[in-house]
Amino acid sequence: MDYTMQIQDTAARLFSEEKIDLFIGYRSTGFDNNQVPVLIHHYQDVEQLVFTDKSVFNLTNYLKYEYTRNKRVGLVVKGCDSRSLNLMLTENQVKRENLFIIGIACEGVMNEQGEKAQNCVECVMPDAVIYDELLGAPTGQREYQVNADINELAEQPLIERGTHFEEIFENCIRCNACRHSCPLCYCNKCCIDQETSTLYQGSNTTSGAFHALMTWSLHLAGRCVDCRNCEKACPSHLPLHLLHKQNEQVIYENFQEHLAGMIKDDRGAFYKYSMSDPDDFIM
Amino acid sequence: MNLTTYITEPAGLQSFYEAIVATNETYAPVEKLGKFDYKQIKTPPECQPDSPIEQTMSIKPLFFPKSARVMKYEATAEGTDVTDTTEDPLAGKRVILGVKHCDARGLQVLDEVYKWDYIDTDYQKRRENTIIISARCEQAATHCFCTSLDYDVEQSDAMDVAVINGLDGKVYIQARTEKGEHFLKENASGLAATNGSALEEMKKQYQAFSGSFRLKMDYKEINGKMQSRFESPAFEEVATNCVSCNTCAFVCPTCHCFKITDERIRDEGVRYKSYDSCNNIYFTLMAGGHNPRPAKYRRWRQRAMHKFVYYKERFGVNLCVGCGKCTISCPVNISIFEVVNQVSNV
Amino acid sequence: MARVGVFVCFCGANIGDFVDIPAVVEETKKIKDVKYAIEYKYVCSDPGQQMIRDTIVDHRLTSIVVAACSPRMHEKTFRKALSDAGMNPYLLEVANIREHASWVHQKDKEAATEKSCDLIRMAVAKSIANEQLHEISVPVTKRALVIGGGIAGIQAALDIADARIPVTLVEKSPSIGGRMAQLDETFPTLDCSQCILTPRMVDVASHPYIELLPYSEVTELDGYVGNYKAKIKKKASFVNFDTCTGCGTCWQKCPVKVPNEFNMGVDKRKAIYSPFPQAVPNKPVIDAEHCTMLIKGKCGVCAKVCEKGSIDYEMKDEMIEREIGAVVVATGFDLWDPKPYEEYGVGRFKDVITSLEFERMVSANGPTGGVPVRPSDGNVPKNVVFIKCVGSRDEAKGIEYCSKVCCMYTAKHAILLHHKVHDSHAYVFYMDIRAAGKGYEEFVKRAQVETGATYLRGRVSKIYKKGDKLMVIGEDAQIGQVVEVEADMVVLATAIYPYKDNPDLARLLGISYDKYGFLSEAHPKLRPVETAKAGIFLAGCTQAPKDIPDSVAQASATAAKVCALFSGDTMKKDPMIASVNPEFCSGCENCVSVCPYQAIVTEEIPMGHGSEEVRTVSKINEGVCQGCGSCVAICRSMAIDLAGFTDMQIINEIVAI
Amino acid sequence: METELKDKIVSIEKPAIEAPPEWKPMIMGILCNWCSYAGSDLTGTSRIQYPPDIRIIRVPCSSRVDPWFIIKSLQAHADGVLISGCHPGDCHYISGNYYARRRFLVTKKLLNFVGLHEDRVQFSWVSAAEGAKFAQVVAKVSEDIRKMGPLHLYKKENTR
Repeated sequence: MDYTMQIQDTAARLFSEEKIDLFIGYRSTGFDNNQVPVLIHHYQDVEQLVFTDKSVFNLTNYLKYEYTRNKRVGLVVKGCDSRSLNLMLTENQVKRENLFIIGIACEGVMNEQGEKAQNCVECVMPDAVIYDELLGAPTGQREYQVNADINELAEQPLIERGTHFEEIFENCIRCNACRHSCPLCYCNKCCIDQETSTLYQGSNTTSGAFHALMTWSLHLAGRCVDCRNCEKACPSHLPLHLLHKQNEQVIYENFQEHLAGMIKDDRGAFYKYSMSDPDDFIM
Repeated sequence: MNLTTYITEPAGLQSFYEAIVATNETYAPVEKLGKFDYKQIKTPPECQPDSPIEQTMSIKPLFFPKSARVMKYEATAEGTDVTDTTEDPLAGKRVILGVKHCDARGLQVLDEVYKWDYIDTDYQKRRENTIIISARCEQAATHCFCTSLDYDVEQSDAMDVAVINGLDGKVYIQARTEKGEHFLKENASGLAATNGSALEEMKKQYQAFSGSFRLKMDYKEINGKMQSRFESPAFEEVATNCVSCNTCAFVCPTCHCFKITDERIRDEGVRYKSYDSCNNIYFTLMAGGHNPRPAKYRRWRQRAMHKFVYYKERFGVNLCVGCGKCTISCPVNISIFEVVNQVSNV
Repeated sequence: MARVGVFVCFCGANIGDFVDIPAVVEETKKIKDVKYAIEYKYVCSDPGQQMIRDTIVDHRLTSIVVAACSPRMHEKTFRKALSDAGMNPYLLEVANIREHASWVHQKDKEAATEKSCDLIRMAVAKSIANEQLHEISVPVTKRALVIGGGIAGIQAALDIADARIPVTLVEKSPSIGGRMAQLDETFPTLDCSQCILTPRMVDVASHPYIELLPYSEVTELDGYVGNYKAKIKKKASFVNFDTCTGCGTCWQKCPVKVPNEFNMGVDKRKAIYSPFPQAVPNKPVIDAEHCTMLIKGKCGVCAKVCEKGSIDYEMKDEMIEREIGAVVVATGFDLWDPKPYEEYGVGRFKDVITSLEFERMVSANGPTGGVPVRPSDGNVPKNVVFIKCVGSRDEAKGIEYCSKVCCMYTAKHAILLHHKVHDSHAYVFYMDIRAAGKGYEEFVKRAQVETGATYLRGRVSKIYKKGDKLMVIGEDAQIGQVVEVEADMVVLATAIYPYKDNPDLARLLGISYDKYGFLSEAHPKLRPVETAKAGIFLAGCTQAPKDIPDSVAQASATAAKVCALFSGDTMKKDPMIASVNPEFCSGCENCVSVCPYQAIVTEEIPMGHGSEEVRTVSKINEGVCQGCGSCVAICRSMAIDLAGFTDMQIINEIVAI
Repeated sequence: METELKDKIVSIEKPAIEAPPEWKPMIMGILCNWCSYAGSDLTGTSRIQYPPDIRIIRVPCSSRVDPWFIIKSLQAHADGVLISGCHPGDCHYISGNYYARRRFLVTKKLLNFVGLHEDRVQFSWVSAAEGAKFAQVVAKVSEDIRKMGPLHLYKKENTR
């Protein structure tokens, strides 16, 4: 998967036709085969752009900043990224007319160990669902797979799961990198940053982290697109995807909803209902 | 002061460590969830002092915990009772093994701020009661640049005892402070003290180590130039990529900003002092609603200038120790090395 | 600093016997913010309330907690006491220690006492976060809009107008009257539909408080209860109603013939037409789809023959706006299309007709002059088979519900057939006879006995043609045999189906509708005429199948609702509603999608102080919000809060114990 | 037998500490104003007795219940949470309980996933006429929580 040339060409064309003010893509860091996001403002910089299976970061995260909000932006989106973009469009965070979207029919990206990332193995929609230009051959939607880690954990006795997660919450340092790198965490002020002593817990204790991460994952329930920006950003390497995938699975299995961001104007599962939702857990 | 250097074989080092673990509250880098963190260890095999530097969290939390109770309070009809939280789980005598040089230096840098103005007794107590045994790196990692800064990595006295794996296959254990000297007297009884030739070997090791750095800069020049680059447009450029995730500050061995939060149940509450970051938009938000650093580049400027200019001006040491942890942890790989270079070269 | 006063009620022995009240008061006094706590026999009594009033003043209290019975019982009483003492009534909290402690833990005084202490502690904690709230008053525009000019719409308009409230009545077709105007006689009294309806129609036209807008449609409705703004499209009639006398020369001379909708297509009307002789207003309109002058520019006969020069081919649709306070929707019904019943020969056999076609034939002003005739050859039928439940109660082919009126009108048709064709015979295939209503059962009996109609319980399985006769094969379940009836004509009692444009209209009005298209009432039992959207009411078959008396009754009910709504210059509302803090709102509009009342709108505010860039945030419409809190719980940025049940109040309660 | 044992092991929470003898469960009940709160009032007027472990909070509608009320309750003193609303279709605010139902299922499963027993958080539909049902529901929740013992996981450190 290497679309470097195509993306450079398109970006160059867009700049020369003055269709965009800004292009968001990836550039190589020059070592460890790593790539980082790059925001390009000028025609002459397009040569920096690359796109390979190391182009991991979900670039739609940059659309939430004030310096991109009212600009005409070109950007590259993979399948998962396009879904978060779709949700951002639905939730009025970006204007479609301001965007030129290069969609990728993604073949999966690599993790740090050089293997295909887990979310790519389990990816439901590798092709961009919204784009102005599509690169690669679309392979279509795939069947939903239950996350391997969730499967494993669900088998475990409650007490072990509790120990496991207690350790996870204990290791959280509450730097909030997860939420800052999430494209769907665009709130003006996160509820977790409330100052009032009774409302939210600001401490970096296990219970504080539990509180923050649970609230956060419930706010992303039915919206998370499994791009795993949060997990990659986490300096403590917490398996944050567990919380999101668990919610996603419950929602997918019980509510017959589309996965987050698959369809335009489709809001998260918590913002609609069906009369036939499961009722048997209620006395 | 006469500081001794001991020499031993790798096996001797292992038994040296074992002896320490057996008799002391010991901390060392332990792997957890794919990264290394300084945790308490009970048995020597757990000890991994040569953990890869890229994946090791800083030692800071052992002295400046991510969340510490400041006080407890209870409100009653008669008034509010405040109790100091005296019990501090980290205040006892302890030894930390396998400390990276940069981490140790970080503590030295932190000391400056903790002994200035307000004396943080908790921190002082933890510092006094801790013996730091370093393990000198054999090779620089991708983002390291400790040798390019304002301190002498080779002769650093930031640790009490330095452990150096010589290129000749021998292990050199060197006391760097008086505290370390005493500690070694008590704990390294089985090891042989060396003479001058050991210093040669250690120098060779250092030369090999310092030759392995990818990143190098002229600290004096950068520090000098940075002072006049407050208005540099480069800050704005580097800040566009930043996602304000605060990770850099939380993993940094020298960042020491914190916030105070109260948590209350019923009429009882606890006041916590927890990590915060200058990259956080709310960090400078004032009660009246004004925020002097609303834009990302202003916060980045504060961070870079504080690290390379302000702290140096005030305390005479550079706040960045060149460990590269922030760059490794950054989700978009912003390198403070590149930032300061970019800013001072514009 | 909060100064809370707590009043613990013995409620006679009701609480006093099962809860150690002095101990509760002692415990309560230990709470930080409680400045005053006292027990009293009956706090709700006059002296009890007087005590609250005095204490508020004497002890400069900032909020009050009454520990007594359920807040559903006496919250209003105590609020009144607060307000009499000059304190904001919403600074009250009630701790429910009777229903939730003393009465349910009668065998465990210790536990009930402990629980009471906790409940009081929670109420105290909540009351500290209570804010002063003020009743909301919303101005009201006193004009009602009635959509649909059938009997329901007419009745609603007349009742409202009689209360001297201006009404705008919008009717889509050229004349009001609706379905009832198409009927001949009405069950169970067999009085002539026209005779009882036309006076009402004339009343509408002449009523000083009714503005009649025929041949018009509502295209937009903005705003909220008391303050709607409706856009109404007056369709071009091409006839100047001010000068037209309704003489009828134009439609006599018009050469274009079009199937007549009013007569269910049994005969033809002209391109310029008035739907029926008693139409109100009795002015013709030109059907732009068929008029050759308007299509091809050829003809112009009507203009030539019109003495008043009222014809204006250049007329355009006109948009008018009305500010109104309430809407009554009475769009009526359509007949369900019986096409799926292929075995009945629908569409193949000309002599298989629908009930409304039959109704037009037997109507005195109908196309056949009041005599039923076979569409195939124009002969008068002798044997007529009526099939009930065509579409109704048929999950497989039709719809699940019962159309409610078919049993009755089929009985009526049997009687009318007998009246019009004395030697005829009616066969009625039925599933059940549902004749609940005053005089209804008697009426069905009359059809069976007086007119001798043969009632056969069973479904018709097939109709086939034999010569010029129709052979109807059905089952007579009572004798358990297949019967075959030779018929001249078959009349299908097709189901009542909602007016086809109902879903569009519902979307336009912002109200909900069911899977068929019937508009949904707010509550099936207790709020059957209201919709979920405040200020919009339903009358007649637009909500569910109904007969005329039910429709009229419901129409009058809507009028009562409208009159109550307009009884003051402003509406008073409970202040416990949601509000948005625009500073935190990120404009995702998820709240808009969950609000059941469409009470959330969006507005644009500057990005920052003096900034020219704008961002969109949500805003609660105070007039519409009912205070359910759905939006509050889904707002991720905590930008929305619900007065009276704020996050702070609830969390205070949670952490109080 | 084996499955029974497995179920038992699976359902033990961490840490399995013996409850002190004086321990009483604390259940936070959040009830909607129109159905369940009225139903609980009816329980009282009917003098139906139930265990005294529940503390009731009144909210306008079950849809007012943000999942973090549940989290907050469990982190404070509650050992369990009971949330009750109108039966489906009976919501005073038309659709509130449908939205709430979705959130509750996800919250319940998530809390279970991170190590809390699923019966710590329970839901019920209780109408204004179901005073007896309310008593049964409280009795059941109370019994469940008594069996499980006090909640220790993820608690705030300043406990009573």
